[in-house]
Amino acid sequence: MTAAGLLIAASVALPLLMALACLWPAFRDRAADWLVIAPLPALLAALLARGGSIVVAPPPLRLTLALDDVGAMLLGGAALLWAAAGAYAGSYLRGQPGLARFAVWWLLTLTGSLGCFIVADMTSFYLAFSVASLAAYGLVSFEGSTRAQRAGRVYMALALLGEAFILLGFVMLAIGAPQGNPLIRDAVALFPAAPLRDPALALLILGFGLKMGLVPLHVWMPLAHPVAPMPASAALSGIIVKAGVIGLIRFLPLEAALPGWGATLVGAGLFTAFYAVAVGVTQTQVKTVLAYSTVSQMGVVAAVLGAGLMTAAPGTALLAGFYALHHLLVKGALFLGVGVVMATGPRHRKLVLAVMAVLALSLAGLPLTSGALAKYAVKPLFGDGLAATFATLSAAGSTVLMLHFLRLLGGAAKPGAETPPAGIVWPWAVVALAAFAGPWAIFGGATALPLAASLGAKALWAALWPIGLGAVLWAGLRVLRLPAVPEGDVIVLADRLAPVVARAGDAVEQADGWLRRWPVAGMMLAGLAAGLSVLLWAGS
Amino acid sequence: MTPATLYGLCAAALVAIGLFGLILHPTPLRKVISFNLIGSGTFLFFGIAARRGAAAGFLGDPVPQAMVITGIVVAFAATALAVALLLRMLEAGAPTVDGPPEQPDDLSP
Amino acid sequence: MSLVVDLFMVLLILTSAVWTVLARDRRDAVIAFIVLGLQLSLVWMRLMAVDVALTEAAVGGGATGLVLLRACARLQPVEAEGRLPGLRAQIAAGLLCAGVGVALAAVILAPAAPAPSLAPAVAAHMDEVGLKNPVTVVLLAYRALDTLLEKVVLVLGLIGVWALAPDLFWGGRPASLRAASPSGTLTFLARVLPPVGVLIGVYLVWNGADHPGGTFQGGTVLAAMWLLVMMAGLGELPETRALRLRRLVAVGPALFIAVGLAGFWMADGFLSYPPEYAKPIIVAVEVALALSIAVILGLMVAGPAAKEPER
Amino acid sequence: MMADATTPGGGLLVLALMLPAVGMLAIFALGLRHAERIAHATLLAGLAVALAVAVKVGQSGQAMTYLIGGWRPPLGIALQADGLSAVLMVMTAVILCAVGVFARGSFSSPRDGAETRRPFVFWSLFLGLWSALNCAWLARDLFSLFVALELLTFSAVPLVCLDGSRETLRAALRYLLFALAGSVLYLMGTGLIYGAYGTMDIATLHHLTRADWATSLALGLMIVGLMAKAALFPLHLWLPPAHAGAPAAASAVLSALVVKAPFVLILRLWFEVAPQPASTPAGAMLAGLGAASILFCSVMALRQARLKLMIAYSTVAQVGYLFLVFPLVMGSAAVTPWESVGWTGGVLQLVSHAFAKAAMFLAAGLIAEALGHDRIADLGGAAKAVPVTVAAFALAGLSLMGLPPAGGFIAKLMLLTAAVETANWWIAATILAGGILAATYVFRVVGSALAEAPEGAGTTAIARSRELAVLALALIAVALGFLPLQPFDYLAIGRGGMP
Repeated sequence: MTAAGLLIAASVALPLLMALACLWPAFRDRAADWLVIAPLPALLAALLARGGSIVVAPPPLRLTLALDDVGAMLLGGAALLWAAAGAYAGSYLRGQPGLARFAVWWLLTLTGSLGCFIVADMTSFYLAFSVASLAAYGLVSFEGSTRAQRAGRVYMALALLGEAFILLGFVMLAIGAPQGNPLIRDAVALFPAAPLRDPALALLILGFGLKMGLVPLHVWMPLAHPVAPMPASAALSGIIVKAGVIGLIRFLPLEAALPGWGATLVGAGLFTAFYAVAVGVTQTQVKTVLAYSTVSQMGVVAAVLGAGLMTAAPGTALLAGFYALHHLLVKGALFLGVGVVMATGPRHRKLVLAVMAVLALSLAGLPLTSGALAKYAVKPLFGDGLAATFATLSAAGSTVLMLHFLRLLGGAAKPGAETPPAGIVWPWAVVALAAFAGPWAIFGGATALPLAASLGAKALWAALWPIGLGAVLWAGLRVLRLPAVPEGDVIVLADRLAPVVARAGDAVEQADGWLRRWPVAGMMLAGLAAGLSVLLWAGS
Repeated sequence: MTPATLYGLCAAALVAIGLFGLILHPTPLRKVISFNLIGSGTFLFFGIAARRGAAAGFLGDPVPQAMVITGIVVAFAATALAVALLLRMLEAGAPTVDGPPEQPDDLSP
Repeated sequence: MSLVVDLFMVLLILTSAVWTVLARDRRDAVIAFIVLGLQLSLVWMRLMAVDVALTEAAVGGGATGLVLLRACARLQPVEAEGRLPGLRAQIAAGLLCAGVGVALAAVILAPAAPAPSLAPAVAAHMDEVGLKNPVTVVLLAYRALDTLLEKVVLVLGLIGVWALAPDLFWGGRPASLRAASPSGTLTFLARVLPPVGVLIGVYLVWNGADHPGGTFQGGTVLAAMWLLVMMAGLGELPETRALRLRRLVAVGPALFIAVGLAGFWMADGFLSYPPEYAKPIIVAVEVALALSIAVILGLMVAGPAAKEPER
Repeated sequence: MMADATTPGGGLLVLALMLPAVGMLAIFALGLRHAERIAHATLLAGLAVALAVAVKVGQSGQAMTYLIGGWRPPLGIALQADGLSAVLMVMTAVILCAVGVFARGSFSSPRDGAETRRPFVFWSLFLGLWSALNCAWLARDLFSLFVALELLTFSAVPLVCLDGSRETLRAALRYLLFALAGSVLYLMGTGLIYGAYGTMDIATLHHLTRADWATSLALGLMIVGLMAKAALFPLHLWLPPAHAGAPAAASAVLSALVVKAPFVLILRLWFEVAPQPASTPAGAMLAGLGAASILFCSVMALRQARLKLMIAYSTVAQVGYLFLVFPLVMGSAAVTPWESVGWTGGVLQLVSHAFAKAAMFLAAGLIAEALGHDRIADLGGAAKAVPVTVAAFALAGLSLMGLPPAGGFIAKLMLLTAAVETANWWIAATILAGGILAATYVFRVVGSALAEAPEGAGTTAIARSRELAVLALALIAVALGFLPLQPFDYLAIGRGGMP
C-alpha cells in the first residue's frame, strides 16, 4: 500500500464520507460551504499519484483503483472544475431552500464521476458510473419546476436505459473471462476474440454514447443541462458527460483494429457534431445553446475514438482524453461565466464578455488558444480522407454555434446588476485560466507531438480558415429566419408516446384488477396446475 | 375394479366438484365448505394408497392413515379460523361476499 | 356383489357433494356437507381405516359441521346468499375442473404395481414401541414430529381465532353458546350424556394405544360433551384471559415437547422413548393431548372473546 | 445426501425448530406480562442456534442431519441442514431479530399489567412463524413440509388483520382462502406421490421418481399450489392488500421471509424430487411466469399511490426473479445445478431481497409513523424527520434496483450472466427491464421523501434504536454485494451425493 495508492483512494473516500456525514444534521446544514474541499484529494492525486494503484479488496472481489495517464489527465481537470464549481455553488445558491439536499446529490455525483477515472475493475466501474449517472438526477431536478421535473424524468429514463445497455455489454464481455469481476484491462484484452464481441461492442457504444449524447440519444442533454443551477450545469456538461468518454476509452479495444466499428463511430460522431450545431443555432436560451455545443463536441470525441479504432493508432486514448479535457475546462468556464455575465453591470461587462468570447471560440479551435492545440492534436488520427475534411469543417460549425451563443450572451443581464460577488468570480477565473493554460502545460506529455509545430504558419492557417468560414456562415444565417426547434428536438416525438404509455399503464392496472378477481385467479390456479403437469410430462 | 379404485375415482370427482365451488362461489362460507370438499377428496387419495398398500398383516398402510388424521385436524383448524374471520368481518360491517364494490366478482373484463 | 354397495355409496357421496356446492341455501349446503362427512366415515370403514373413520366422524363431520352451522346461524339474518356467476363462467370453470378430475382419475386407474407401502417397515419396528395400534405408533413414534407440529398448529389456530376479538373484549368470554331457549331434551341430554361421554372419551384415548381410537377422537368427544353443557346453559364459557384455561390448552403440547426433549437424556434423542417405559409415556402424553385438544376444539367452536372481561 | 444417521450436533436442528414453539407456548400459558421478554430471549437463543448450525455446516463441509426419534426415513422423519438451509436459517434469525428490536416500539406490553390483544397476538405468532420457517428450511419430508406450510399460514394470516379494520380483515380472509387452496393442491400432490412411491422422504424419492403421468401431475399440483402461496403472477391476488395492510413489523416478515418458504420448496421439488433431467418446457413456463411477474407487477408498483402497496407489488415482482432460475440452471454447463451461476444468483436474490424488503417495509412503517400517512406524493419532509430511515430505504432500494454495490446487483449480475451463457435472451432483457422499472419506483419515493415538507406538517419523533434496526438490515443487503461473483461452495454443501 503506497502513499500514491492511499491518495487515489482518498479521492473517492473523502467525498463519500462527506455525503455520509450529511446524515448528521449539524453537518448537513453547512455542507454546502464545504463542497470545495471534496475534490481536493483527487486534484492532488492527479498531480502526484500518476501511475499509482491500490487494491481495495483482494481477489476474488478484485476491487482495484489505478491512475493511468489518461485517467490522471481527466481526473485533474474534473477535480479542478468540481472544486471551483463547488465554491461557486456555495455563493451562488446561498440561502436557497433545499441547499442541504443539493449538497448531498452534489457529493454523490462527484464521488461517482471522479471514481470513473480511477477504477480499474469492471464492477467498480459500473458502480462509479451508476452513482454518477443516478445521483446527477438530483442536480437536474433540483429546481423543482415543471420544466426541471420533465428534464429529470427524461434524464432518468435514458440514464437507466444506458445503464442496462452497459450492464448487458459488461456481462457479455466478462463471459469469456476466467473469473468473476476481471480487471478492465484483462477483459478488454480478450475482447477482440470474445464470442459475443459484436453485440457487446454495440451495447457498450450505445450505453456510453448515450451518456456522451450521440444523436439520437442526446435528447436528454439539452433538457437536463440548462435546468440545473449554474454550477451544476457546469459539472453536468463539463464533467458528467466525460464518464461516457472514459467509458469508451477504457472499453473499446483500441489496440485492435476494428475498421467496421471504427467507421461506425466516426460516422455517428461527425453526424452528431453537425446535427447539434444545426439544432443549436435555432435555440434562444443561452444555456441550451451551450448544451448543444457539448453534444457537438462529444460527437467530435467519438469520431476521434472511432478513427483510432479503425487503425489501432497508438496514443488514441490519450489524444481523445486530451481533447475531452480541453472541452471539460472550457465548457465548465463557459457555464460558470454565464452566471458571472448575468451578475455583471455595464462597468466590467466588456472585460467579462471578452474572456467569454475567447473561451467560446477556443472550442472552435481559435489559434493560440488551447482549443487550437486540441484540434491540432487529434487531426493526424483522421488521416487525409473524407473524415478529415468533415472533422475540420466541424470547427466551422462550432464557430457558428459559439457566435450564436455570444450574441445571446451579450443580451443576457439581470436588471440592476453591478459588481458580481467575489464568490462566483474567482472560481470562474480559476477555471478559465486553467482552460487557457492547462492544455498548454501538458500538451507535450499527453500527445508526444512537437509543441512548436502547432504554432507554425501552416497550423495557424489550418485553424483559422474554418473559423473564418464559420463567421461567414453565421453572418449568412442571421439573414435567414430560422425555424423554432424545441429543446431536445426529437424528444417531442417521444412526447407523442406519452399518452400511449399512459394508456398501457391503465391497461395493466385494469388487467391486474381482472386477474385479481377470485374466479379468475381460481381458474388460473387450476389451469396452471394442469398446464404445468402436462408440460412436465410431455417434456421429459 | 377394486373398491379402492372406485373410491379413488370418487375422490377425483370430489376434488373436481369442490374446485368448482371454490372457484365460483362468491361468499367465503361456501368457499370454505368447498375447500373442505377438496380436502375430503384429497384425504381419500391417501386412503386409497393406504388400502392398496395393505401388507404385513395390516389391512392398510398405517402411515398414510396417520397423515390423514393429521390432515383432518389441520383442515378443521383452518375452517374454524376462516369462519371466525368471516364472522368478524360481519361484525365490522364489511360485506363478507368478496368483490363489490371495488372488485365485482364476475368474469366480464 | 360388494362392489354394487360401493357403487351405491359413491353415488350417494357424489349427490351430497353436488348438493353441497349447488344448494341455493347455505344451511342446506352445510347440512349436505355434514351428511357427506358421515358417508365418508363409512367409506373409511370400507377402506379398513377405522381410526380415520372415527376422526372423520368426530372432527371432519362433527366439529367442522358445528362450526359451519353456527356461522350459518349468525349469517342468516344479516346477509343474502351469494349467487354463482353467469353461465359462461360456470361452463369455463366446469370444464377446467372436469379436466383436473380426469387427470386425477387417470392416476388412480394406473396404480403402481406392486403397490408401494411402508406397512412392513411399520410392522418390523412395532415391538420397539410396545403398542399394538399401528396408527398410534406412526402418530406418536415414527412421525411424532408431524403430530407435535400439528398440535402447535392447533394452538396457533386458537390464537388466530382469539386475535379476532375487538381490543375492548380481549380476555373476556366468547359469545355464549347457549341456545335461545334450551329445550327440555337438550337440558336433559346435557345432564345425562356428559358422564357417559367423558367415559367414552377416556376410553377412546386409553384404548387408542392398542386398538382403533386415540387422542383426537377421545378429545373430540370430550369437547362435544363440554359444548353440550354450554349449549344447555348449564355452564358458562371461561374467560379467555384465565391462565388456568391457557395452561390446559398448553399442557398437551408442552408435555409432548418436554418428553421429546427428555429423550435427549433418557433415550436416543428427540422424541424417542426409553423402550421399557415407552407405552406409559405415550399414554400419558396422549391423555394430556386429549385434554388440550378437547379444550382447543371447544374454544375454536366458541370463537373469540365477545364480552368485556369482568373486573 | 441420504439421511442415514444423525450427525454430531444434529440436536441443534431440533432446537431451531422447538425453541420458538416453546417460546410461543410460554407466552400463551404465562400471559402477556412476559411476552416481550420471552420473545427477545427466544430471539437471542434462536440466533445463536442458527449461527452455530451455519458454522458447524461450514466447518465440516457436510450437511447436518437429525433423525427424529432415531427412526430412519422413509419410516421416520429427517431434519437436514445443508448449505442452503443454513444460509436460510441465519437469514431468518437475523431478520427476525431486527424486526424484534423494531417491534419493541409498537408492540410493547403495557406497564399496568393488563393483557392487551396486539402485543400478545404479535409476539406469539411471531415465534410461531419462526418455528414454521425453520421447519420449512430443515424438513426433508413432503408431509412434514405440508405441516410447516400450514404453520406458516396460520401464523401469518392473523398478523395481516392485527389492526382489525375492514380492509385488513378482508385481505386476511382472501389470503387465508387462497393459501388454503394452495395447501390443498400441495397435499393432493403428496398423496399422489405416496401412492406412487410409498414414501415422502425427499432423499429417497430422489432415486425413485419416474417421468410418468402420476409423478408429473403430483409435481404440477404441488408446484402450482406453492406458487399460489408465493404469490407468483397471476396468482398474486391476495398479496398486495395483505402485505400492505399488516403492521409494518409483520409486513416485513411476510414479504421478506414467508413468501420465500414456498419458493424454496419448489426448488427442492424441482432439483431433488423431479426426475432428472427436468422438463425444459415446464422450466420455461415457470420462468415465463416469473418474467411476467417482474414486468407486470413492477408497472403496478409504479402506479401505486400508497407506499406500502407499492412495496407489496414490488415483492411480487422480485419473487418473479427467483423463478427465472429454472431454465438458467438447466441450460448451464455446470456439472451439478448447485455449481451453476444461475443457482447461486437465484439464492442470492432470495437472500438479498429478504434483507432489502424487510428494511423497506420497516422504513415505510417508520415514515408512516413519523408523518402520519404513507401517500407517496406527500412524503416531503421525511428525509428531515427521519434521515436514517430514508437513507435505509434508499440503500434497500439500491439492492432492489440491482445497482452496485448492493446484494441485489450481484444477484442480478449472476442471473444475467447465466442468461447470456445459456442464450436465454428474453430472460436477460426481462432482468434489465425489471431493474429499470424498480429504479423508477424506488426513485419516485426517494425523490418525494427528499422534497421539502409542506407548510405546517407535524412529525412524530421516532426512537433511534428502531431506526438503527432498519438501517442494519439495509446495510446487510448492501454488504451482500461484496460477495465474490462466482458460485459459492457453501451453497453446495450437502449435495455432493446428488447427481
